[in-house]
Amino acid sequence: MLDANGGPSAGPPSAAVLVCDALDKRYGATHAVRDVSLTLAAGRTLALMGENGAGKSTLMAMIAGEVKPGSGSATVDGFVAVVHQELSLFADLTVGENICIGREPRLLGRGPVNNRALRTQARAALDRLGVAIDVDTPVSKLSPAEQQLVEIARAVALDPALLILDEPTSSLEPSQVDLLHAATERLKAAGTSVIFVSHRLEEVFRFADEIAVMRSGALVGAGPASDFTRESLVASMVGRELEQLYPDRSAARPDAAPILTFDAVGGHGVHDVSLTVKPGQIVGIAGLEGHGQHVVAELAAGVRRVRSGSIAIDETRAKLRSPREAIAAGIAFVPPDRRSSGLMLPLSIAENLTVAAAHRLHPSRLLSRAVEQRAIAPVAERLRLRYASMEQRVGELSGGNQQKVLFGRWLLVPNLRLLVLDDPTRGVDVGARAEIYSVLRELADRGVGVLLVSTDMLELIGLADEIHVMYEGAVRGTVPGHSATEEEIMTLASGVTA
Amino acid sequence: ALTVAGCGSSSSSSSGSATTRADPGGKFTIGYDVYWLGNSWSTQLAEEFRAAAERNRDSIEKVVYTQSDNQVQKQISNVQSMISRRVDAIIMTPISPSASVPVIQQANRAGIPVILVAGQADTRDTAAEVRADDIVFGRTGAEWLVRELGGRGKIYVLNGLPGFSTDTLRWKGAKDVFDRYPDIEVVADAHAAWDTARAKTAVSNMLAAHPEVDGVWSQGGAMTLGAIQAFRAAGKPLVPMTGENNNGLMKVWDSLNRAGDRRFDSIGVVNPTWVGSEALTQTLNLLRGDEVRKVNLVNPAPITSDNLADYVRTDLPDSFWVDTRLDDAQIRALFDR
Amino acid sequence: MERRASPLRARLLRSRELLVSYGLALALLIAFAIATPGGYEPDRILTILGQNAQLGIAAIGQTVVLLSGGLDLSIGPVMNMASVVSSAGMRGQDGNIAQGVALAIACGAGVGLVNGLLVSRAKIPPLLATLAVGTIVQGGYYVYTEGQPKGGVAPGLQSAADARVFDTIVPWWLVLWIAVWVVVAFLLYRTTWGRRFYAAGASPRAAWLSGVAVSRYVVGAYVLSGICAAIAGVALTAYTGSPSVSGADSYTLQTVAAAVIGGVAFSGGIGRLAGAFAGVSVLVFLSTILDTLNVDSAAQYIVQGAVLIGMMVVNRRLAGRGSGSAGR
Amino acid sequence: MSALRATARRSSPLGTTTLAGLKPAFFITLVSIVAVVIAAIMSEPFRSPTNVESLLFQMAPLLLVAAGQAVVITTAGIDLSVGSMMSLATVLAAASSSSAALVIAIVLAVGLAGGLGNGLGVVSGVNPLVMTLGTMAIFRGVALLVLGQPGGIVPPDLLTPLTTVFGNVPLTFLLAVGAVVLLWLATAETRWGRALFAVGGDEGHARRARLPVKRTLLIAYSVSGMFAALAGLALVARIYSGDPNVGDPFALDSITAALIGGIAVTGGRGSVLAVIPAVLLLALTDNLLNLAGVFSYWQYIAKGVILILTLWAYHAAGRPSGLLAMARGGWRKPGGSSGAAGSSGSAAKGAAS
Ligand SMILES: Nc1ncnc2c1ncn2[C@@H]1O[C@H](COP(=O)(O)OP(=O)(O)OP(=O)(O)O)[C@@H](O)[C@H]1O
Ligand SMILES: Nc1ncnc2c1ncn2[C@@H]1O[C@H](COP(=O)(O)OP(=O)(O)OP(=O)(O)O)[C@@H](O)[C@H]1O
Ligand SMILES: [Mg+2]
Ligand SMILES: [Mg+2]
Repeated sequence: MLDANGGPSAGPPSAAVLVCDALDKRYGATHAVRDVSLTLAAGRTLALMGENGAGKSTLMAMIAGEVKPGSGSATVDGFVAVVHQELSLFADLTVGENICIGREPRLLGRGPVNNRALRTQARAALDRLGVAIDVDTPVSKLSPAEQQLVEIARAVALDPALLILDEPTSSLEPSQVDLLHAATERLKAAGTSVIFVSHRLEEVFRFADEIAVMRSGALVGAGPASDFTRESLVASMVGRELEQLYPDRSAARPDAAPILTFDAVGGHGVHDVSLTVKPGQIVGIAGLEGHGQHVVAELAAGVRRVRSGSIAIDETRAKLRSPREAIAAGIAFVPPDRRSSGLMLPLSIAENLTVAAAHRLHPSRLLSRAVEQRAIAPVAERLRLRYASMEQRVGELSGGNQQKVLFGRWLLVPNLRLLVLDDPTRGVDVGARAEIYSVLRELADRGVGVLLVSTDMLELIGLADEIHVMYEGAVRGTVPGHSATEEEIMTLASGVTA
Repeated sequence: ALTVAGCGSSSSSSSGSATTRADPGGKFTIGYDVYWLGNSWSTQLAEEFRAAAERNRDSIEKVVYTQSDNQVQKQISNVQSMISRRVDAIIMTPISPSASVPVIQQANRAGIPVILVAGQADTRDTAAEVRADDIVFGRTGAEWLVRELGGRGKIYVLNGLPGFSTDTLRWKGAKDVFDRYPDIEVVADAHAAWDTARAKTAVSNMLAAHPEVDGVWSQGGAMTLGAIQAFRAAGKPLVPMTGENNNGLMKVWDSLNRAGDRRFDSIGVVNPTWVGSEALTQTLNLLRGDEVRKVNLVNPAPITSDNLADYVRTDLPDSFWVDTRLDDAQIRALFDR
Repeated sequence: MERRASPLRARLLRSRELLVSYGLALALLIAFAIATPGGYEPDRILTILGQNAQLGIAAIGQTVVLLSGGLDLSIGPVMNMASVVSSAGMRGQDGNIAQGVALAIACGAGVGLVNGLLVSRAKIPPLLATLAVGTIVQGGYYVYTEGQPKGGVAPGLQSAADARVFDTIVPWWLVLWIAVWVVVAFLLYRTTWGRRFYAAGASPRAAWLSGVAVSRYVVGAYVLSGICAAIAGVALTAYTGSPSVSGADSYTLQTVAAAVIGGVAFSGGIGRLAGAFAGVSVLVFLSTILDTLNVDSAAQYIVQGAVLIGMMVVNRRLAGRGSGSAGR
Repeated sequence: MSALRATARRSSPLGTTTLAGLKPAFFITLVSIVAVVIAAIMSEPFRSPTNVESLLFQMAPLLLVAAGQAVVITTAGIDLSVGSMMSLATVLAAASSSSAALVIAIVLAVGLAGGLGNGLGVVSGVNPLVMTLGTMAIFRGVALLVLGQPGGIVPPDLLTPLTTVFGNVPLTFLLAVGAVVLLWLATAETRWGRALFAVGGDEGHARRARLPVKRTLLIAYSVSGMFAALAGLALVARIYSGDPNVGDPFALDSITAALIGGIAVTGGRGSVLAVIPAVLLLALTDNLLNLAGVFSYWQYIAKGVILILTLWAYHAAGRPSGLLAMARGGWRKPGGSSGAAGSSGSAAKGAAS
């Protein structure tokens, strides 16, 4: 087992902001963090890498003092601020109130809140990050990216000695990632240390001075960022060579009749969206946050109702009034926010996997555990799900494994014809992503159509046969997947007229 | 005590609004607060009043009814709303003897006499009161039970709800008697909320804990019924139990008598529902300027095995209260509406 | 792949609250056996359980509603309504029992339907919807009876309330309770509907997106609760032998207490039906112990409250956090 | 960035959320004012001094207890013990024949202690409904031990101020309104108040933001206990005595009032100030039905219907999420008008669970 002690941080021990000494944590049968020792010097950025469930968030929580270590200790010289993987803002309070929560400026010493000063302080915090968001807006009205930025602003405003960013970029656009990068550079210059958790390799090399890699709870590699290459990093995370992230494309079937047809569809902020998805085809929808791509997914899945234009299934006009009707027609939906709309967190993995297919698995309506086991075992295997037991609460799984369960739900449905995916790999590690992608490809090869909405352009380019790029609620342009470039998509998505 | 006639007339002369009151042959507006309709006794009390109002149609312009659902707050508001409506007299059953005092005084200040029915208040400012004496109620049953047991034996006690004056007074009446007989031993007691189910459960538990028992003193007929059922369910022979004038008990008692059960006997201590009718009579007398006794305690002779046959109504439901002034048509109406 | 915990162990771990609540029930049972004369006799224990079947049955309905993420505060009024309606239907005749009971159950189901629709369609918070409906129901049977319930309980039904199964010591009413429990438990744990029901309770949005007709299940939960309350109301009326418009008032909160002691959380989807059985046992044996020890009423209130709280604290300690507390 | 809003809002000394919280109460305020005006024109008994005074006296205890309840509900909790705390306060006031100041001190101390007890239970993880169900029984028991039956003597120097009336306006009413306004300011414009809304909105998030979650909850329940005790004193002004059962109906009435005032049962939303129109509406309903001579069983029905209609109106007025107790996790029936921003909002809220 590798030990990061003394390795990466070159400075004298007295400059260490963080010292972790043999941190260890078990959750029942899960050994989440195993004997991790780590030091981090002031003004340095450490990227913490690892597959889903490797123990990154748990380690961070112990460092931040939110979770009591099973054994070992973490010592921080100064204040720790955390931007959590899952947003933790208060939806009903305003941006300003959120940023200053618990530290509101007060009148008359310990008197009432000074709201004017509060607004000023909050504005200053946002300015430091370089974002312009009205401090009086309730957080519930913000887009996920804006919420993420507010959360970061709140942490930065605390002037911490150590700033922990647990997957802060998963919902950010490139330009916003730039803002974050600039902010962390400023903090570093001021002596703040940063721990940065991300599954996006490009960002890791951009942000980090040092890299530490976790696998199955243990620290398996640590060193200056320059010691790693993309390939070596992936290999040490996954514990094997990952030949290829995106599976090969298969031959298109241009002659097949489309499963799904959008004809000038409009409503809920989108208009005149026309597209088709054919069997075996992966159709991508790209766009910057808030330009209507989620609405397209929801219209296709029956989550929202079409206001104008029409949707056809198998070339016959169809009215999808609910997900239930869509499912009956063989259309499945993977929503983007797995914790609130995807999973039933208090229920078991098995219950989560079988909810949609329950009636099909048990036509008599009587549950049979044997039938269920036979059906779900191969799915779990196929997705390389990491779990302690099928009866485990799904809420206890790591984020990436939760995503796999969500995805696996639809692999149990026999009449699946069209899979609508909205940001299906947000926060999913490379290894798991490769697995999900290959399953997607496999489904497509079986003739299932896929409508893939994603903020990750590389993902779209790597998977989709064609990519519709959205801007302000309409399709701005369509590019073939195999030859598309990031620049091309970005240009369309920013509304720049060619 | 002061007779209220003078008080009523003096106030009517001083208050310009009470125009009808001075006229002895005129018609009156009367406020009646129905304190509760949650059990059959309270329902029949209101019905007796209604029937009496019907009988006295000629003297009554209108009855303003309000309903308090056994809530002190509500009763205060209700009576105050009657004051706002300037009724000529208010008839009420105080839910709390102390809490009703201010509102009674408020009515008096507005020149409206207050007549209490089936309850009392901690004040002398009422114009008249018509009720059974709860202490006498408790005592009558206790004395009978002591006699029945020959002054010695183990007994169960079933009380109502703690914190209610009826409960306290009835038990006080009974306890005074039991205290005089050292050989009477209360082996178990419970508050069963005047409820059959609660009494049945309580007595079942008592039977398990104290299987030797010679008698039951109960605060109310519904609880006595529960006690009888508990004895039967446990397969125990019945013992003497005090009761009330509810038809359910009368019927069981009667059938036991017929079956020749010698061990069981009871006493129907009467808490008459017709105080509702009596209260109206007193009120009208008062308003007409007649002399009225301030405190009218009505404790009719209890029902015993000897006169049981005169009271029991096998044709009517258990929830009927015998010893009534309702006529047969009105009784039918009460149960068949 | 990693080593797997056995499914049984995992399932037990997920139901720690359940284990704890049964532990508490057992502890009280032992206290009962020690502290009260004859408390160790099976006959006595079964009798007590049989006498509280109405609470047990009503608590089953409450549990189902809590699992759906709701709350039913109309249970007491529905029980009273069932009491009034069934005796009006029976009119004291054995021949009319079926008719009276069916009428009560139909009314209970109807009230449940209204509750369910208000909650799932009109989006009124369950606490208020059921409170309001309960109030309306109460008004309804007062209007109907004017405080004086009609008809009467059939003697056959009345004697059944105290009768034992053939020559055993098992009360019929306990059998009735267990029968209702078995039916509901079968639906919840042995059918696909139960699966989908739990999903709808745990996360309505996620379930809806998975094709579950959430509002149907929510309505179903309230209807079931209405039916349970109606059966409980009839059982209570049979036990008392006479209808009452207020006899069941205390049951609403007792069912909530029973379900929660049994480990059911307010946030939906967390807890097991079996917990309600433990919860009812805890409440019942506690009050029986206090009654038997002849504890003064005022002191009884204090002891009951303290024990309820103490047990919940112990439950928290032993079962750990994660469900049922103020935050989710 | 299309979603950027750089609108400069005028800088109010009150918080934005504080002001926004008052909006939903506008509707019931309007309804209750209109009802008062119409009733005053139509009904002679209604505008009679006795009735006005009675109405205001009746409102005082409910105002106080509902305000405390509103604070607890804002934390996503509930306090069923307020009714018996009120009873306890009345018997303490009537059983201890000491000076007014001492009685008030005792009553407030007991209210504080009882509320703190509730808070300690809730903080240690006991479900609020069960915790306060337990203390409800305990307070009732204690009240019965203090005074076995209604009665007792309230010290005259306490009773005099309690029953003082200016014109037709009782002092207790004025004090109650004052206390509610103060409590509103405390919840809306102090650090504790902000933490209160945060904890109610999402306890887990609040813990992560290192807010003093426990202290916030303890204060919230203590406030509720104290306000219930004060409500008990306001009740003494009506019953001039102690009564160990008199507070019982207030447990549910206070919850009803708070929710009609727009406090979300899911916590984190609402305004304590809104209990004033809510209590007025409830008191008016009772009063008018009463004056109209509607018998109380119809009053039950009317009340239930009004309750449902009010909440329906909230729903229709476009603040559905505040009232969706059922739909935790931000479940909103899709197809609504809010568009993409709405769904992301619910996502933010739901990400918590
Ligand atoms: N509260 C908990 N109870 C039980 N198990 C838990 C809990 N929290 C985390 N785990 C388990 O601990 C392991 C590490 O989880 P953690 O969230 O730290 O992973 P991660 O590296 O952050 O993954 P991801 O990249 O998916 O966020 C996982 O197997 C997870 O299932
Ligand atoms: N055994 C089956 N084989 C194929 N399709 C099925 C089967 N059972 C159900 N379906 C389809 O799935 C959809 C939902 O099924 P169904 O209406 O039976 O479920 P339900 O019981 O009403 O759902 P819920 O339990 O959510 O109310 C229907 O469109 C139906 O055609
Ligand atoms: Mg993580
Ligand atoms: Mg169905």
